Amino acid sequence: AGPAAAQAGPDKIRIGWAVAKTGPNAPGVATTVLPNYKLWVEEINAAGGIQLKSGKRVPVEVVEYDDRSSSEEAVRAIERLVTQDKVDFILPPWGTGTNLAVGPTFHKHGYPLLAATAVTDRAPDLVKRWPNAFFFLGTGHGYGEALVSYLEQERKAGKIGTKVAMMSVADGFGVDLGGAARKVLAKHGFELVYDKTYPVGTQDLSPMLNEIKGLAPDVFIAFSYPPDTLGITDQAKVIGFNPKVFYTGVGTQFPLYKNKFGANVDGVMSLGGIDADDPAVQAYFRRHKEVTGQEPDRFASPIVWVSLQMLQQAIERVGVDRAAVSKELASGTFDTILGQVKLVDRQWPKLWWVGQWQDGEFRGIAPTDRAGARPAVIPKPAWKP
Amino acid sequence: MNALPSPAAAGNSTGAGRLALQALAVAGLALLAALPWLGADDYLIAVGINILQYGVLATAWALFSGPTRYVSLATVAFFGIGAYTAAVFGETLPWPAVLAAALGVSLVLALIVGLATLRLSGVHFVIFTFGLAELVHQLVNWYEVNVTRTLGRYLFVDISQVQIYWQLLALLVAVLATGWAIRRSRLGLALQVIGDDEVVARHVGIDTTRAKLLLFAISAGFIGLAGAAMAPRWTYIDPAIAFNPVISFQVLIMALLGGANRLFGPLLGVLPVALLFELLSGSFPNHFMILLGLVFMAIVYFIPNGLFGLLERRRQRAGKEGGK
Amino acid sequence: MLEIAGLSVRYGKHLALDDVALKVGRGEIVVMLGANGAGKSSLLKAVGGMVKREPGASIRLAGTELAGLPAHRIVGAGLALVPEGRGVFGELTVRENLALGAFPHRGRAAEADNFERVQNLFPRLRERLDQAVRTMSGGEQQMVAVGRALMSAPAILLLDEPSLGLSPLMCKELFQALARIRDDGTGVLLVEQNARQSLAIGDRGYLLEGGRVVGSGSAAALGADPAVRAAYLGVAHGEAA
Amino acid sequence: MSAPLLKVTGLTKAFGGLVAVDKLGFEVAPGEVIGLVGPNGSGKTTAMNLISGALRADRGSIRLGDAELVGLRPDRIVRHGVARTFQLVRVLGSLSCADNVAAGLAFHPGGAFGAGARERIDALLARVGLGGREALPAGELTYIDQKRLELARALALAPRLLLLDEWLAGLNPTELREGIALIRSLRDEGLTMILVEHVMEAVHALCNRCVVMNAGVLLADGPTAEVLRNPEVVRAYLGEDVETDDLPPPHLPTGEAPTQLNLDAGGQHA
Amino acid sequence: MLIVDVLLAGFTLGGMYALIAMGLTLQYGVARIMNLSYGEVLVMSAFGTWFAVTRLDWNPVAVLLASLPLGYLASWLIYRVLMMPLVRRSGAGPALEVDSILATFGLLFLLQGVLLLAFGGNYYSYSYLSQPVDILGSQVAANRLVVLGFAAAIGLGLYLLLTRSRLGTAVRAVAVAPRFAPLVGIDVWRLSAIAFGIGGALVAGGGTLLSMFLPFSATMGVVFAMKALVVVIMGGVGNLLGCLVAGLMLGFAETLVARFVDPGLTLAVNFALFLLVLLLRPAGLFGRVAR
Ligand SMILES: Nc1ncnc2c1ncn2[C@@H]1O[C@H](COP(=O)(O)OP(=O)(O)OP(=O)(O)O)[C@@H](O)[C@H]1O
Ligand SMILES: Nc1ncnc2c1ncn2[C@@H]1O[C@H](COP(=O)(O)OP(=O)(O)OP(=O)(O)O)[C@@H](O)[C@H]1O
Ligand SMILES: [Mg+2]
Ligand SMILES: [Mg+2]
Repeated sequence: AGPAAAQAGPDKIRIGWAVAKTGPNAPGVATTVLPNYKLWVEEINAAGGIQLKSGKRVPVEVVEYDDRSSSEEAVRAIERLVTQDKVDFILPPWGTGTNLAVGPTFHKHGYPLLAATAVTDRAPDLVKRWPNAFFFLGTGHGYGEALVSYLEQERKAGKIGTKVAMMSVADGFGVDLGGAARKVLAKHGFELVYDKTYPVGTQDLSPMLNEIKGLAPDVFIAFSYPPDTLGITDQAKVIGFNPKVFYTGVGTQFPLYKNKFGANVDGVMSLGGIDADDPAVQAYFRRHKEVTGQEPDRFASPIVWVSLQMLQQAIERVGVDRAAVSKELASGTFDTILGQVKLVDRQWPKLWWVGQWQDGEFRGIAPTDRAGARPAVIPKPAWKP
Repeated sequence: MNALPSPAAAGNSTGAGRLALQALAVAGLALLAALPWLGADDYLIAVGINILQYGVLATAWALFSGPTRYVSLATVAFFGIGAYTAAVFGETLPWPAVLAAALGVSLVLALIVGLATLRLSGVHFVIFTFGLAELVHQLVNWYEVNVTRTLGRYLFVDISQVQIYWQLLALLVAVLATGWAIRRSRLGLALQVIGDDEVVARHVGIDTTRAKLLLFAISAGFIGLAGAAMAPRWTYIDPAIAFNPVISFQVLIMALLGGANRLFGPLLGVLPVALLFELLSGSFPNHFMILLGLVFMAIVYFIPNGLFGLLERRRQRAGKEGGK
Repeated sequence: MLEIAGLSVRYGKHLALDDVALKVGRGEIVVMLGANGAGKSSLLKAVGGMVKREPGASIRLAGTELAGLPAHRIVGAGLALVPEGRGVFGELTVRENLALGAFPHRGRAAEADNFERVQNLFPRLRERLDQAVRTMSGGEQQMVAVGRALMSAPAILLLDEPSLGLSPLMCKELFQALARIRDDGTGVLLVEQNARQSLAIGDRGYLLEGGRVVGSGSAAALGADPAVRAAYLGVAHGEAA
Repeated sequence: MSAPLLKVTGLTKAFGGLVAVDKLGFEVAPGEVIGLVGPNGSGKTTAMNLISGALRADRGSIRLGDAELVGLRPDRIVRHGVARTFQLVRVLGSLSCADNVAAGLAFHPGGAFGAGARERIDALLARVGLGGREALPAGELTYIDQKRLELARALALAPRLLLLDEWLAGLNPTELREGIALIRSLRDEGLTMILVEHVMEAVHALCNRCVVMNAGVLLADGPTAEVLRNPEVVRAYLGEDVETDDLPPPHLPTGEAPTQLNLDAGGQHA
Repeated sequence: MLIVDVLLAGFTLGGMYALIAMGLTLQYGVARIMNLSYGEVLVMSAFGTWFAVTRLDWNPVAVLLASLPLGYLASWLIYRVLMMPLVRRSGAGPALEVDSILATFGLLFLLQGVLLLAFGGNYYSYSYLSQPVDILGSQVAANRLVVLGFAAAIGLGLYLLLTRSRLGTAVRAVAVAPRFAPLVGIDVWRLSAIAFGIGGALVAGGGTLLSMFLPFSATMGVVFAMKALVVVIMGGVGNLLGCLVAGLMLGFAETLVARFVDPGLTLAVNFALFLLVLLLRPAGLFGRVAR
């Protein structure tokens, strides 16, 4: 193929992904990842394809695998996408562990890795090690610190006291976020009256909640996973545990959460958030619902979407040359539903660190200086029966 | 529960047939060894790694569970501990030392576990070993969270895929050689006797605890080594990844399918199951589970006694017809 | 009452029972003699439905054909089998084993009476009603097995070496009990190595050899036959009167 | 009498409230064959289990030569030279007959394994009448043959003391004669044995001395003929009317000719 | 009220564990099928309940009226159609264990695949009876009390039935010696199918009850199956009272440790307790069979 052919470009772009359709990671994929991938492909192909520099529109073609929630399967599936299917780009799997497991393989073959669902404190090191890797979901410390700084503000404003109870899931996520929060809480003079972890898969968290209620903290923080988040909220409601700040982990931002608890969600805080009044965001929500039949979550879903928008725009600008796309992703500025995005050290700088359910929507409240940030409702209204 | 059919029920292979099979196996191993030079790409190597990994695990599993009929679900405890040891020491110790450490840790764990478990039998042993693997998982988890305060370890070492492949291949050869040697030893007979009737075993002078413990440890050692060898493939290792119980089940299923009472039986199960998984998950990512389930059930209904049993019956029939 | 014809059993290639025909009448003890491996146990198991019969067999009990029935229905129809190796429920207690003996409907009506009868026959069982059978001595388990069979109020009792492991005293009592059972109208088909005692209480007998019936006659006649005496009674030719 | 090979004193074993063996004491001299008899459930098998280590005694002592056996595991006891068979046969059903015997040969000092064991295996199988069945899975043997195999396995242990638990039960007279001859030949070779038997014929034929148990306790101990005439033994164990040698035919219809008696014993199936 | 808190939490959690295990103990203990697809059936029932509750506006307790018989029917069919050929083939010998493990493993995949197709991998949940009930000053969710009540009623009821009635004795006879059961006129097939069916009804009922307060997803079956297995083995195979006691022990251990030691150790302590029980009583709390 000579330069002419290159000029004309390919007549299709092959996109691959290997995500957990089965196993313990499947709920995460089904909530946050796969609907976005489907929507993305759908929208591109509905428009006739990705418009390359030449003006030509090329449709995308998908090769997908199931990594069965296993790191080993994921690695092999990626190798298969690279060497057998020879796809042009690979969309990342779900979760920190899996993204890191496939990192070396992406790196070895020069594929950009847009890790939009990995939260790791090592992200700054990893981007150095893997020049094609991009991290969108921040570090555990980021969330922990932002939450505590926010609490510090509210305490200074006299809205809350110093007593904090914290529980976290005994897993990379819980440990990272809990560790960060612990440090910063101490620095700011908060009193940590309860600080314990629980194993993944614990089916009954009521003993912890009961104990915490007895300690009457001002602030309750749970760095929890979706099923636990639901259980914790349920139990808090049952025993009438009403701290001024009620913060739960992943799952709080899911539509499921609102469906289950209805009006009671108002005032519950968590990580992530969204500027729901932004028309671009609203349009995204609408399309997501139309195409996939489900609503996106209010934390990682929009970010996954942003990463996809960026990938698309990068391809539009530089074509299917993966090195060029990586370079463009690292240095370019992109127009997304969350506004103009430019990565810093190949990491996303402008996350919503803290969000809160308000008026039936999970809205970003910190960083407070970010456009669209809402003031938090504190204290959280008491649970209604 | 005597979950495994007796060796006699699995049929007796003729001397010539066995020789042919062994020759085939040796040829197969040689081919596998040459694979990286035959221009196999990363994916093929990855498939090879997968097959070898389960080959080592299933063969090592059957080393103990085949003759004694103690069906263990603790495979992943040793695999995980091996992987975890590699994750802990991988970046500080030279690789051979890492492997040695993994071996040592699995052996120690196997001895502790063995002493506690081996008086149980049947399904109680099965579930006990499952519980044990989970306990190890939970304890490692708790230790990491509360003592080291880092959950999830990063393992960046300079080991290529092909090197992993060769390590596993060497392990497989070692397991097979060990199994071969045990079969020909007093220990092998002792295990057969134990598998049949443990009371009798004691009454013919077999120190059953020692025999079982010894073999359990040998089996666990290989499994732990396999875990260590695999660890560099994942970069990030946390207890949930290392102690994924699916591995225990998969090993069990593969070995049972192939035939746990024969040295090459487990391998015979690994090959089709691994390839089947690969094929189905590649071609039908959304219907993988359904198809796999159907295929599995078909195997059970149409290929009783495992694949080895099938092969042997075929051969016996062919032998008879040829003789006429 | 029990009429068997054309009964064959095959284990793989080996024909263990070959076209056997025999009769057991009401209130009659029929003794089945045969060497080790002759097929006696196979015969009883085949009648009781515990092994597969070759097609063509007929097993009629009081005119009803049983050959097509599964084992559990055969018991219900009135044939109770005490198999070789006893077949007791080791994990259950003596009481439960006996209660299960009365599981078929025919056993229910007279359950209390039979329970009493069995305990009188084997007083040891009365002492041990709540012991798990697995933990009992060999002879005690044999008592449970026989007692359980009696609990179903069978029309025909099939006994495979019931005296095995019983003490001489118990053995005598068992045979006396069998005689009483016979006198109550039950038919008994008895396989016994203890030919002396069994022929002593038996009415008729058959000789089984290599899976075939090779002879039959009254108990007395069999007991008097020199060949039988030599082979099954341990009396050398010409030794006894 | 020379120093006893086996000396049991004060042996006691209870299951819950039931004392199955109660302060049992007896001795066995080298080369002696004793009968251990008693009613069902009198504790004979339990005593055997205690000697062979299958059960652990609550109290008492079992000395084999200079060694104390109480507290040892069965595999240790085997090495001291005690072998046994089981009341309910326990052959290794999935192994071949040869391997069953090989299992007996392989795990004790003075045993053999591999090619060196072949000859002894064949000899032992032949001795118990199972020559030619080396390759047959033991599970396919008849009950009687399984008993024979079990004896071969026990003999493979080259025991000083052999415990036989109702090994002769369930044999017909011919087989019984063979069995007795086999055990007699072992006795003649100087093997010490304890026979638990209900077959009095065998006890008479093989044992010069008998130990009688009843309800766990020792009832009598002495020369066989004497002991078996002991009124207490008769009442508890044998029943009043002792063996008559001939048939009392209660149902012999007088004068009736044997009906349809057509014996072709040893006929076409031989 | 610390004590009441702990008691309530222990009882309700233990009740849940017992509930999910009771079906399995019947299926494995009596019908001798080591049903690895057990958890999938449970989750299926949870999904069915979710559908009936959120789409058809049924009351979840009313769903029980449907899920119990449906569970029975489906399991009965599974036994007659899928398992019986295996049981026949093996003659209820050791090969049955292997075959049933392999076959139900296939069934596990099949059912989970169907669930994934129908519902995707998402979590599902709805709210029912999550009102607090005040007991001696402690609050507990009403749905958990319902579960506890059902577990206790079913466990005790079936236990009495099994130990006190002739039919129950027959069921246990099948459990301990299926080969000999026909000797006393027991139809092993029928009884096994019934036991498997009742087991299935219990799982289905358990799924319905569980869905009232636990979020679930199509891939979660294995978690429940494993928990159930642990409880079954710990209690003694085939023993319903054993399930109840073992479930409660685990529930209490978890609650006590979470409250007084470290919630991070709850699962570890659970497994440690399980292992300890087995070491002391190798056949489980109420088990008599050793091998
Ligand atoms: N399950 C089996 N598989 C194969 N062969 C068998 C089986 N059961 C019995 N046989 C064979 O069938 C024949 C008859 O056996 P059976 O047990 O009926 O004899 P028997 O007359 O009861 O002998 P015994 O006096 O030893 O009890 C024997 O040759 C035996 O080896
Ligand atoms: N594990 C046990 N638990 C409870 N009781 C037991 C146990 N083992 C044996 N027994 C009882 O101990 C007594 C002695 O049993 P043992 O087996 O020693 O008798 P035995 O003399 O061998 O009788 P047999 O002649 O019938 O074989 C019996 O009453 C039996 O029920
Ligand atoms: Mg017989
Ligand atoms: Mg005995």
